[in-house]
Parts: sequence; C-alpha cells; structure tokens
Amino acid sequence: MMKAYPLLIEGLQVIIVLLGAPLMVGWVRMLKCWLQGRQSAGPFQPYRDISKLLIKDIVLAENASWIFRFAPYAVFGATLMAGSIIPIISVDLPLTATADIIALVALFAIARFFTALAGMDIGTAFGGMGSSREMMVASLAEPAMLMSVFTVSLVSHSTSLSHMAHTVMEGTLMLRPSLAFALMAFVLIAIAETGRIPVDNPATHLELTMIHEAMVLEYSGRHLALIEWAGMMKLFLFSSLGIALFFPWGIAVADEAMMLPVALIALVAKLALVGLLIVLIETRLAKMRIFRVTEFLGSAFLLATLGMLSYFMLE
Amino acid sequence: MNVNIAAQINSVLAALILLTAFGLLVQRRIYGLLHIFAWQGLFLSISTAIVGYTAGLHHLYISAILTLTLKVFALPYILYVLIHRLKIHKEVEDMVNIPTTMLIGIALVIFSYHLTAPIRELSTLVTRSTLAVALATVMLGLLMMITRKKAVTQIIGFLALENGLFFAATSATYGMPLVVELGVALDILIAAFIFGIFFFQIRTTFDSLDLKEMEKLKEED
Amino acid sequence: MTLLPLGPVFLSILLFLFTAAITPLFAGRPHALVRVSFLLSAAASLMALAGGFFAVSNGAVDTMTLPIGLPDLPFYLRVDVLSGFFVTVVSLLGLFVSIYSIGYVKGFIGQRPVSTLVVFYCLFMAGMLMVLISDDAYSFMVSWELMAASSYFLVVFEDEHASNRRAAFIYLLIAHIGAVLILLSFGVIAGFASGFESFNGYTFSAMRSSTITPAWASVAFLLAFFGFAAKAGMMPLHVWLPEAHPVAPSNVSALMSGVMLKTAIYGIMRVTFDILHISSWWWGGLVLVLGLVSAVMGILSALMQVDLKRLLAYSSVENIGIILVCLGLAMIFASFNMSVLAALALVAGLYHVLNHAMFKGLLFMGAGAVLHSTHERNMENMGGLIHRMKWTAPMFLVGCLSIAALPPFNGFISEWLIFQTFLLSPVLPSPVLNLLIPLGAALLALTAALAARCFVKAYGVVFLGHWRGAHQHGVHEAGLSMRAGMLLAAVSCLLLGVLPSFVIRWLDVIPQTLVGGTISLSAHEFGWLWLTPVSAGRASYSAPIVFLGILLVVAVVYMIFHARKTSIRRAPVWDCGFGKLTNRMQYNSTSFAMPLRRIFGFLFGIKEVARAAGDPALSPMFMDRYIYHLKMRDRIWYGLYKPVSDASFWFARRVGRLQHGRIQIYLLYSFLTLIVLLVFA
Amino acid sequence: MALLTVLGVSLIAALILAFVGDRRYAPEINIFGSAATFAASIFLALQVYYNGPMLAGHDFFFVDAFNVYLSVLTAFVSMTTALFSRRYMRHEREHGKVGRSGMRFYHAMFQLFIFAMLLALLTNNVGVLWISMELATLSTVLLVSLYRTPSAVEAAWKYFILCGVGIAQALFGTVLLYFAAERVFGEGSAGLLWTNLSQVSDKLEPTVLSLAFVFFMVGYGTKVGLVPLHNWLPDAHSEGPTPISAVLSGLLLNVALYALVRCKVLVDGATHSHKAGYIMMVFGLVSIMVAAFSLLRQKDIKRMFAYSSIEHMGIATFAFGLGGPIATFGALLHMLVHSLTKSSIFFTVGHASQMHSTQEMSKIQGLIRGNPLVGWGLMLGVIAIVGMPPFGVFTSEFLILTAAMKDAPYFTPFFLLGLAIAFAALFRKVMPMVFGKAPDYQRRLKAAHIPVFVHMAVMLILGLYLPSFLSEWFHTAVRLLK
Repeated sequence: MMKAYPLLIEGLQVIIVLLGAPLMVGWVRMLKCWLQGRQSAGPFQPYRDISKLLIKDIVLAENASWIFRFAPYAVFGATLMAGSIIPIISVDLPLTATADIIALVALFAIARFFTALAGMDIGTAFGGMGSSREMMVASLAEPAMLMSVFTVSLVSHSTSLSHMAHTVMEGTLMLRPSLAFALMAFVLIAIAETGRIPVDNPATHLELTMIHEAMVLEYSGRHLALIEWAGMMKLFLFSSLGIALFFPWGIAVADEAMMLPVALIALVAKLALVGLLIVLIETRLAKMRIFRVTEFLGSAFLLATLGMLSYFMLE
Repeated sequence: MNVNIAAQINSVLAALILLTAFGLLVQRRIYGLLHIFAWQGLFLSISTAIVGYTAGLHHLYISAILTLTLKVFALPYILYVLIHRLKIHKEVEDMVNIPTTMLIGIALVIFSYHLTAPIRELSTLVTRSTLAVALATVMLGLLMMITRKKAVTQIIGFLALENGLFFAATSATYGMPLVVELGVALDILIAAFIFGIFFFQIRTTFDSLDLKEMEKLKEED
Repeated sequence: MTLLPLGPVFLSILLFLFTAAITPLFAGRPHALVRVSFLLSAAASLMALAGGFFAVSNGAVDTMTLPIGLPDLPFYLRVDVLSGFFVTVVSLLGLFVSIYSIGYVKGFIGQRPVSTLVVFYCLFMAGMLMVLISDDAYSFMVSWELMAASSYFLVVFEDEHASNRRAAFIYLLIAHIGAVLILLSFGVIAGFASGFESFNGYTFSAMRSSTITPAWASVAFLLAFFGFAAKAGMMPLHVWLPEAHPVAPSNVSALMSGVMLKTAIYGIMRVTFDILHISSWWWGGLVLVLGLVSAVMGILSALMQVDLKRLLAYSSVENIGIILVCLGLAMIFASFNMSVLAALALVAGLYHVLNHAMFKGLLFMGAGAVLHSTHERNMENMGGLIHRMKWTAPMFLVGCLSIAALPPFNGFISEWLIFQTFLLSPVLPSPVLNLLIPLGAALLALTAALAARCFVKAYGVVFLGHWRGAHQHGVHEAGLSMRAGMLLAAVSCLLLGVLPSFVIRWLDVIPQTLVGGTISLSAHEFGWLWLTPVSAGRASYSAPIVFLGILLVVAVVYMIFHARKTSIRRAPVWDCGFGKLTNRMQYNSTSFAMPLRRIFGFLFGIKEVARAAGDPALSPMFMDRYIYHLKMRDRIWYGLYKPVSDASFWFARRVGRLQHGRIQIYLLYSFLTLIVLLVFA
Repeated sequence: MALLTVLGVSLIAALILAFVGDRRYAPEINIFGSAATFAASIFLALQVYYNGPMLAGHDFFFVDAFNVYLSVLTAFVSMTTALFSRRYMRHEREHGKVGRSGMRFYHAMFQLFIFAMLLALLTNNVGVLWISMELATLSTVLLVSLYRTPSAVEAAWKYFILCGVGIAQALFGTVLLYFAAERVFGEGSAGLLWTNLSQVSDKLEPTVLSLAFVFFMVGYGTKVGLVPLHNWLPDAHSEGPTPISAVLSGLLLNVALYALVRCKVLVDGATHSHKAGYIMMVFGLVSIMVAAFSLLRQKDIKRMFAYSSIEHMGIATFAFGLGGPIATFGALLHMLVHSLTKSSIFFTVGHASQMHSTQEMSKIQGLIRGNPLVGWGLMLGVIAIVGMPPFGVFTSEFLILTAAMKDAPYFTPFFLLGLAIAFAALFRKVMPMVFGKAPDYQRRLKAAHIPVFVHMAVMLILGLYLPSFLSEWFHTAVRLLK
C-alpha cells in the first residue's frame, strides 16, 4: 500500500498533465478573446482540435524520411516524461528522483532537437529557417534557463526538483535577491521557450516572423496532433515548473493524502493566474523582430547570471 | 754578445717589424708591399736567430733559416711571379682611407700593449717586451685584410699575420718545439701553393682579382 | 588471483609494431594487407583493452623495465589506474576504428599506396599506448613524439594538395613546440629529483618523491600544461586542429580527435595530480578559464564551418575545453583539500574523456562514410543522405544526440556530472573563484546549447532535406566493416548513457589514488539504477528509467495512434504557390548559422558581400542571380600566429644581412669578435 | 699498431690516389682505404675499451675515450661517404662536371682530409693538433672549388681566407698556452702535450690561459662555424661536391669542436671559473638563433642544411659550455648523432639535386614518388635532425635541454625559440620537396642506398638503445672533461 500511493499520484499527475494542458491553452485563448473583444470558442476548443487532427489522414512531404515521422513521437514522449517529473500536485513523486532539473532541461532539449531535425528533413527553406531560428532561441534560452534554476538549486543546495520545492516551501518567507532575479529570468525564458509573444506567435503563419510554426508547417494528421499537444503540455509544464520552483506553497507533501484536493485547487488557481499573466503580456506587447529576440534572451541570461552572482555576493 | 745587448737588438728589430707592419698597411703600390713584406720576413728571421743564439736554442736557427727561405725569398718571389703573370694592377685600393687605417692601427698597438701587460710581468725572458709587438702585428695583418680589396693584398696581409704569430712564438717562448715549427712551415708552404692555384682560378673565372667580383654568395636579396 | 595488466598492454604494443613490420611482406597485395593488418590491430586493441580494464578494476600497479633507451635509464613502464583508464579509452576506440578501417582503407586501394597508411596507423596506436604506460621522462617523450610523427604522416597521407601539407606542417610544428615545453617541464622536475648527477632523476617515481619549491613547481606546471594543451587543441593553441583533422583519412581523424587529444589530458593529469601535486589554486583557475574559452570559442567556430570534418574538429576543441573545465575544478578543489568534490570533478572529466572518445570517434567514422561515398567534405553540397545511407544515418544521429548532451545518451551523463560539480561547489576561500564558478556554469550551459544547435545543423544539412550538390551518382551505403565499427561505437554511446553507475563504480578508484577522495559510496546509495553523486537529496538521475520511460511513452503512443489504420499520402511540400522550389533553396549550413553570425560575429573577422549579378540595363529589378561571399578570418590566427610568423620572417631578413657576401666584412666580424672577447675576458 | 694503420692507410691511399684517382677502380680504392681505416679504428677502439687510455709514439699520440669514439665516427662516416661518392661522382663525371684531373684530385684530397682529421684527433700535441686542423682546411679548400664555377671559386676563397685567419688565431692561442706551460715544464715538446698539460692545469697561469682561450675560441670557433665566425660555412657547403659537404658538416666541424673542448678543459683547470663555459654558451646560443632564422630564408638545399649544421654545432657548443655530467654527455652524443644524421641527409640531398639538376629547392618536388629511398631518406633524415625520436638527435637534445633547464633556465627560452624556428624552417622547405607529384623534368637515378640505410639504422638504434660501451666511453669522457 505504501508503494501504491505514490504510483497512484504519479498516474494522476500524468493524466493531469495530459488533460490539463489543452485546457490551459483553451483558457488562455478564451481570456485573450475576451480581452480583444472577440467571441471565444470556449476553453475546450483545443480538445476538439486535437481529436480532429487525430482522425485526419496524414499528408507527408515527398522527401520526408523516418526522422520526420519519428519526431512527433519523440517530442511527445520527451515532453510527457518531463511532465511526470515536475512536482505539480505532490513533491514526492516516485519519478522526481529519476531526473533532476538538469535532466528536465535536457528532456525539453530532446523535443526541440527532433523538432528542428524534422524542420530540416522536408528540405524547404521554411523548415530550415524555423529550425535555425528555433535553435538560436534555444541556444540562448537554455543556458539562461539553467542559470535561473541553478540559482534556485544553489539556494536549496540541490538540483532535485522535489527537494528544491521542499526547501522553498519550508523556508521562511524572505526576499532573496537571487531568487527574484532568477524568477524574472525564468519568466522571460518561459515566454521564449513556449513560443509566446513577443518572441514567437503561436497563432500566426506569417512566414517571416514565425519560428516554431515554420518547422511544423508540413505536419498533418496525428503527427500534427502530437506536436500540438506536446506544445500545449510544454506551456503547462513551464508554468507549473515556475510554480514549483518559486511558488510551491500548496503542493502536497508525502503521506498527506488529504492535501491532494487542496493541492489541486491551488494548482488550478495558480495556473489560471499564470494564464492571465500570459494573456496580459501578449496583448500588451507586440512581437519582436527576430534579432531583437537575442537581446531579450540576452537580458534573461544576464538576469539569471546576476541572480547567481548575487547569491555568492549577497547571501 | 751579452743578454742585454741581445735584448736591445731584439727590441730594435721588433720596432722594425712593427714599422713594416704599418708600412704594409699604408703602402699603395703592390711591388712596394712585396718589398716591405720581404723586409719584415728578414727582420723576423734575424730576430729568431738572435734569440736562438742568446738562449742557446739551436733549433731556432732552423726556424730562422726556414723563415728566411720562405718569407724572404720564396713567397715574395712566388707572389712577384704571379703578379707579373696575371698582370695585376700596380695600384692598390683601400676600402678605408689611409689616415683612418693608421689611427685604428695605433689604437690596436695600444690595445695589444695593454693586453700583454700581465704576461709581460710573468715572463722572465729577454724577449718578453716584444710580445705586444707580435700581437700588434697579428692585428695589423688582420686589419690589412679587412681594408684591402684585392685577393693578392689579402694574401699578403694573411702572411703578415703569420709573421706576427711566428714572432710571438719566438718572443714569448723562444720558439715552439721543432715539430710544430716544421709543421707550421709546411702548412704555410701548402697554403702558398693553394693561393697560387687560386689566383689562376679566380683569374680565369672572374677575369680579375678584385674581391668585388666575389660577393655573389649572400643571404640578402 | 590478480591479473597483471601490463602484460596485455605491452603485448598489444608489440603486436602493433609487428603489424607495422610485416607490411613489406604484402607488397603488391593491398587487399590482403588491409584485411590482415587491421584485423591484427583490432586484436591488439582488444588485448590492450583487457589490460587497461583490469588495471582499473583491480586498482593494481604493475611495472616493468625494458632494457632499451639510455644505458642508465631503461624504459620504465608502469600501469596504474590512471593510465589503465586511458589505455581502455584508447584501445576501445582503437578496436572500433580498426574494424571500421578494413572497409575504409580499401577505398584508397588503387589510388595511392596504402602501406604507409597501415604502417603509420600501427605506429600511431603503439605510440599512444606507449605514452600511457611509460614511467620515465625519456620514454614518455620518445613515445609522445612517435605518436606525433606517425600521426603527422597520416595527416599528410593525401600529399598532393599543398593545403594538406600545410595542415600537417602546422600540426607537427605546434606538436613539436609543445613537446619541447613538456620536455623542459620534465627538466625542471628532474633537476629537483636528482640534481642531474645521474640519469635516475628522469624516472617518474623519482620525480614523484622529489621536493620542489613552489615557484619552480609553478614553472613546471605552466610548461607542462601549455605543452600538453598545444597537443590537446586548447584555445588559443588549437589552430592546427581544424587544419589537420579534416585532411587526415577519416579513420585517423577519428583516432586523433577521439583519443590522441586525450593523451594530452592524460599528460596534464599525470603531471599535475601525480608528479607535482597541486600547490596553488590558481593553477586550477587558469585551467578552468582556458577550458571555458576553448569550450565556447570551439563550439562557436564549429557552428560557422561548412566543412563537415572541420566542424567536428572544432567541436573537439569544445569538448577538450569541457574536459579542461573539469580538470580545473578538480585542481581547485584539490588545492583546498576538498577531496570529495575534487573526486566528483575528476569523475566528470574522465567520464567525458570516455564519452568524447566514443561519440567523436563515431561522428568522424560517419563523416568518413559520407566522404567515402560522396567524395565531398563541404556540407553545402550535401543533403538527403538519410535516404541513401540507411545505416550510417541513424548511427550518425546517435553521435549527434550524444554530443549534444541529450539523454539517454552518454554525453548527457558527463554534462550532468559537471553541472553537479559546479552547483555543489561551496563558498571557496578565494573571491575570484566564487565569481568565476557561476560564470563558468553559465558558459558551460551556453556551450551545451550551442553544441545541440551545431549538431542539428550538421545532421540536418548532411543527412536531411534534398541533395544540394552537383552529382549524386554513386552515393552508396558504407561497407559492412565500416558499419560494424560505427555500430559498436553507437552502442557504446547508448550503454555509457544508460548504465553510468557501473562505469562510475569502475573508475572511481582513479580519484581515490589521485586526490584521495571518492564518490562511489554516495553514488550508489540507491543502487545501480540511480546516480546520486553526493546524496540523494542533492541530486539524482536514473538513466535507465529515463531511457525506458521515453521508450515506453513513445511505444504506447505509437501503438495507440496506430490502432486505427490511416492512409499516408505523399505530396509535394508547400511552395507558397510559386511552384519553382529547387534544392538550392533549402537552408544550408551557412544560412543555418546566420543568426549566430549576427550575435557572435564580432568574435570572428566576418566579411559578407551579397550582390546581384545580371544585366541591370535589361531589368534592374529582377536579377538573374545573386552572388554571396562569406569570408571568415580566424582572429586568433591573424592576431596571434600571423604576427609571430611575420616577425620571424622580418627577423630572418635582418639576420640574413649578416651574410653580406663581402669577405672583408666577414673578416671584420671575426676581428671584432676577437676584440670584444679580449676586452671582456 | 692499430693506431699507425688508422693514420697510415689514409695517407698511403691519398698518395696512391693522387696518381690513379681518375681510373675506373679508383672509387673502389677509396672505399677500400676508408674501410681499412675504419676496421683499424674499431680495433683501436677495442684496445682502448679493454686497456684504458693509451699513449703511443713517445707520447706523441694519445687515445682516450673522448677521441677514440670521434675517430671511429670519422672513419665510419668517411667510409660511407666514400661508398656514396662512388655513385655520386660517377654521375658527376658522366655529366661532365668534373674532369680526369678533378677526379684524381678529389680522391687524393678526400683521403688526405681524412688523414688530417684523424691526426688531429689522435695527436697528443696541441701544436700538431693545430697543424692538422690547418691541413684539413687546406686539403678541402680546392675540393670546394672543384667545379670551377664562379660561385664555387668564390666559396672556396672565402673558406680559405676566413678559416686561414681563424686558425692563425688558434696558433696564437697555442703559443700562449705553450708560454704558460713552459713555466711549469721548461723548454721542449713536453709543454705542448695535452696529457701533461691536463695534469698540471691548475698550475698554469690563469690570466695567460684565459687570454689563450679567447684566441682558441675565435680560431677553432671559426672552424666549428659559430656565429659570427660562420660565414664561410654555408658557402663552402653549398658549392662543393656533396660528399665533401657531408664530411665537412659531419666530421670537420666535430673535429674543430673537439679541439676547442680540449683547450677549454685546460683553461677551466687553470682559471677555476666558469668563464670559458659562459663564453661557449653565448656563442652556442647565438649560433642556434642566427642559424635558425637564416634557415627560414634558404632557397638552396645544401645551403639550408649547412645552416642546420651551424645550429647543431651551436647546440653542442652550448652544452659543452653548460658543463655538468648530463649536458656534457648530451654534447658528446650530439656530436656523434649529428654527424651521422647530417651526412646521411647530405647523401640524399646530393641525389635529390642530381635528380632535378638543381640545388634550388623550389624546383625539387615529389621525391617520394620519384625515388622512395631518396624521398623517405630525406624525410626521415630531417625528422631526425630536428630532434624527433626515435632518432639519436632527440636523445642528446633531451639531455641537453633538461640539463639546461636546471643549470641555465634563463637561456632556455632562446634555445626553445631557435629550435622551434629551425624546425619550422626545415619542415616548411622539405615537405614540398618530398611530397607531392613528381615533376616531368625529374630524372631517374640509381641512388647509393647502402650508406643511407646504414646511417638511418645507426641513428635509429642510437635513438632507442645506446650501447653500454658507448655510454661508458661517454661517462669516461665526461669525467675527463669535468
């Protein structure tokens, strides 16, 4: 029984990730419609999109090789794996010990690696452009991301996600400049990583501005469904990662089965807030020129490094 | 002849040798050079004989005779014949003008004197004071080789330098052992043959004995 | 019974030499030569592998002396855990590459005599192994230079092109200067060991026990470090590496990049940890900083390349940088007597040594297979090879994933360990270091991300998309032995990535001997499934679970989605309605790197010229074609090496004036020399 | 007895060859003479090995560990050079570069030259040492101008004058030495015998001896080819026939250095200071640097290797100046291996220039493809000469450099710079010659392969395994030179 409980929670979390991600995206879209004065399709539209795509036949580019066909599975698999690691509802997941924060970043990197390869595979200028830009963004965002979470792990003397969440949760509420810097950096990076405005625009196929969409332009059918779903999960996971690292209060601790409903409610509330934040940012800001992105990410990197330095200098 | 007089005569000869060395340095005409060179050889030979007599070292006589035959007769004669045969210009050109050469020469004499001073203190020989002259002669010979433009004059300078060495040997040590003296003489003889051959080789390949022709092998470009 | 490890290693060296020696017997029968010699070298590698493996797992020290060399200084040979580890690395890749070479070298038959390749290949392998087991300065230097000289001949194997000769020249020059620096370093240490009254001071054991003043120890360290770093390809001494590795035959490039550079790492470790003992922390700081510079600059330069093998070569610079970062950290910790942390850093470094050997060997073998079939090194003319090289493509992908430090492959493990080291570093007594270490972590993270980018580019441009070159006839899959060699390397990449705890348990004895610390107790707190370098609370990673997890998810998703049969239709790609897509319109390597040129271009001397060609009178708006020139100057070459070479030639001209041609001047020299000496003497 | 054979055979051979040197069998006589000398020298070496140093001919000859190995080396290299010159000179004769009298002259002078060097090595008399050094110069002067081209005559003239003047200064040094000795021994030959002098060297007058050393340094230093007294060397090496370049580089420089070191021992004993050593170190270092930089700009292949000889003589001089057991050991070894390596390089260089009818390096290409023996011979020779293992030069440079790092660390950066530049210069020039495609004007050639093989083998063996008798000799010599 002692064994079954964590496994149960793990299963629950996977389901939450799988099902919650489209819901969150739907929520963001809905909010956006409201704010922009449009009529929304409701928070459940993403489910409908995915199931529609799943049913559809696949049209494959002539030149596509097995990489192109394998990539959606790899992307989905890596993202879901990441989803089973982040402490979303409970800090004591059996799989959190499997991979720490560095491995988590690497899991996202796998997804990106394969997406970029798929973009190159079809042999169009679009695909290549998307891959090139995606990897540019990633090559700046990834170190910044690591720096940002490293700051947290320096504070918590650990890179294990559950341990980090524990530490922040149990620590007295104090204003740590390092964590503040890290949080700012994390927000910037999360925006870039999840392909939101002002870095990328998930809603557009305007050729010269897009990054992520350029890579997956040739996907269709269930491949596209997997990619889209994985993208939604990524947004969900980044949000919950930020929550787990910086605002973990409310996440359940081991052997507190009673805490689970509380944790769930807290999660929903926090994610709703994150969605609101995203929508606010996206409606307030315009998309940047692609080479402004480097400055954007550069400042994220700077902030993250400052966070780390301030840990050594000030704390 | 007592030692004192011998020493005096030797000093006079040394002075003469030094004089001839300077003479070689300033002489413009090539036959004149030959004459001065022959005189220098003669002085050297007499000096050697006197030292041999005073010190009772009979092998020095052999040296003296060798010097006489080689330096006074054979070599000047060979050179004379060569110059005559090869129709070398009589006038000798210097690289550096003569007054400057002389000044440098005087400086060298003073330098040699300064250098040999500690040795002079050590030596007990009658000839000890002439070592400076010997060294000066060596240096003046070298200076002559540096300042002259013709192959023949270089050879004369070289031979004058050898004279200086020879003089050093007698004045510092009453002569080297006989084996060495003979060997040195043999070497000089061979050298004389070789430069004789050389003159012809140079002459046939360059049509001139001027050293200016022989400046092709160099690193500059 | 303990197995004595030196015997197999020594026999393996003899077998290599024997193989080189019997080459003349095969005159006129190149096919037989290639088959026999590379099979023999594979056998020899296997033998050395056994010796090296047991050396580490037994932790035994085995010595012997060979009665050659100087009479009072025979060749001292010794295998301990450190050399055992490196012997394992060298011979493991040697084994794979030897198998690969059977097929690869066959491609040269008919074009040029392969016997020189065979001879120098064997000498090269023997030289590397000898470097690792020699235990005195003399035999070390002999082996070191044997390795350099034989690899030089391998680099210059295709000698018709002046550029190849130039590459080999630069290689040998820098290697030799490095060797002389190492030699001088040994000179310093040996001077303290014996005072040069006898030859005994040259043995490493005498050097170990010598007491050396800190100032001279630093001199010795600097000399040795820069000497070895020249060979390792550390920035800014790396210039030979991107020249030499591409022009060598690919099997040789694999060995050079994969393991030869590691012998330099071995040298640094041997001198600093074993012989000198670390005395001040700035040694480590220096190594750390230079390692970081190499890592970042190496990968940036790699990204700019269009030549596949050059790209791989620059990536070696990066990886050497990463290894040096580990060594630097280990040295810093060791100097503060933090043995557990030093052990962790060392394990990370050694693990990366092993990993880099595997994946870089694999990638070079893959590049060799590509070169073999396309006769092309320029990536701008490649593309779509995944359709034609059905075996090479996935194996190359494994290499790319590994080098990009993606789980579940091996590159990630070492990367992970390095980050752990950075994050675990406590507040050190030196404020400079406290700022340096976070910065180092940041730069390392940047390097890792850029590496991923670089290998997306390499794989994408070479294997994916359409063929960009002029002709694609005769592009074919590599032969069986080549595939076997690559497969073995790919499998070891995966195994090293999935089962790290076994490897760490195996090599943990090395930090124990070198810095007196060990991580094995904590590393296996949870059993073999989990990697927990210090404590489970701090960090843990379970490679098998991650691997199986991803595999499981992918399999499940695949099965679910394929439950219902859907038809797959092939269609042309979206062309925006213009309908004139050609293969030249694909993103190529230059365009892929464009964003990066915008960001990091200031580090390189970049000159871009784009202009339209065509008749402007005819149609000023629509040009026939555009011409694009990209010129990239290596700033280090022009800023550091060219001035030195120019200065040498300038000085040589000056010195040439000494030889004036005029005999009187010569006489004047000798006259003046005489006078000067007389005045001063 | 062996001693007389060593000296006598070459003298007799010289006399015979003076008359029959242009016959068809003359090269064989030449080879036979040198081989006999070599055999006798080995016999002599065995005697010394078993019985220790020996005096002979009323103390006129003295054979100890230092000079016996140089004699064997001299005899050996002269033998291989004679072998090489058989094919080489035949080729020159067939192409009309030398006439009958030239051949006669060549053979006779070759043997006379060997005789002079052996005499210089074996004599106990410092004066006779000087005489034979002069004889060695004189016998080779006309060989340098053998081809009678303007540049050959010019080179020979410079060689003659510069070495003549130089060696004259050594005579002055000898006179001063004798002067100092006379005060201990009195009149007579005893004062010039090295064995006597070395026993009483601490009684000799230090001021005189330090003055004498200056003259020795300038005098014999000219023959060693130390900068700035070296100017004759590149000219003479590049213009003479290649066998002569080989023996000049390989042997004459060694013998001159031998003379210098013998004198240095006496001076050190008298002055009890390291002044002579420092002078030698500075000369060595300047030679290394200047030669290295000069190497960078060479166009003529033989000239280039002549500069390389200057560099290596600089290294050996530096090491002798450095002193101490390891450096001196290294210097002795360096003389040996440099001589073997350099002469072997000259063998291949001779063939290479014959194949292309030029000494210009830019025109020599594709040697490995044209003639693998010549190509690989040159390549491996250069690898050896720049000090890469497993060849002998590495061993000596290893010892010298490590010792220098201990005793004179401030000199080593210059040393290192010189070595690096020389390495770069040599490889830069040699690679295009050795590798690449063979040009169409390249001629086929029957190369003399035995000498090259033999030298390579000896170099390789010395690099990997120094026989114990050799090292015992060296150790004895080191004790002697302390």
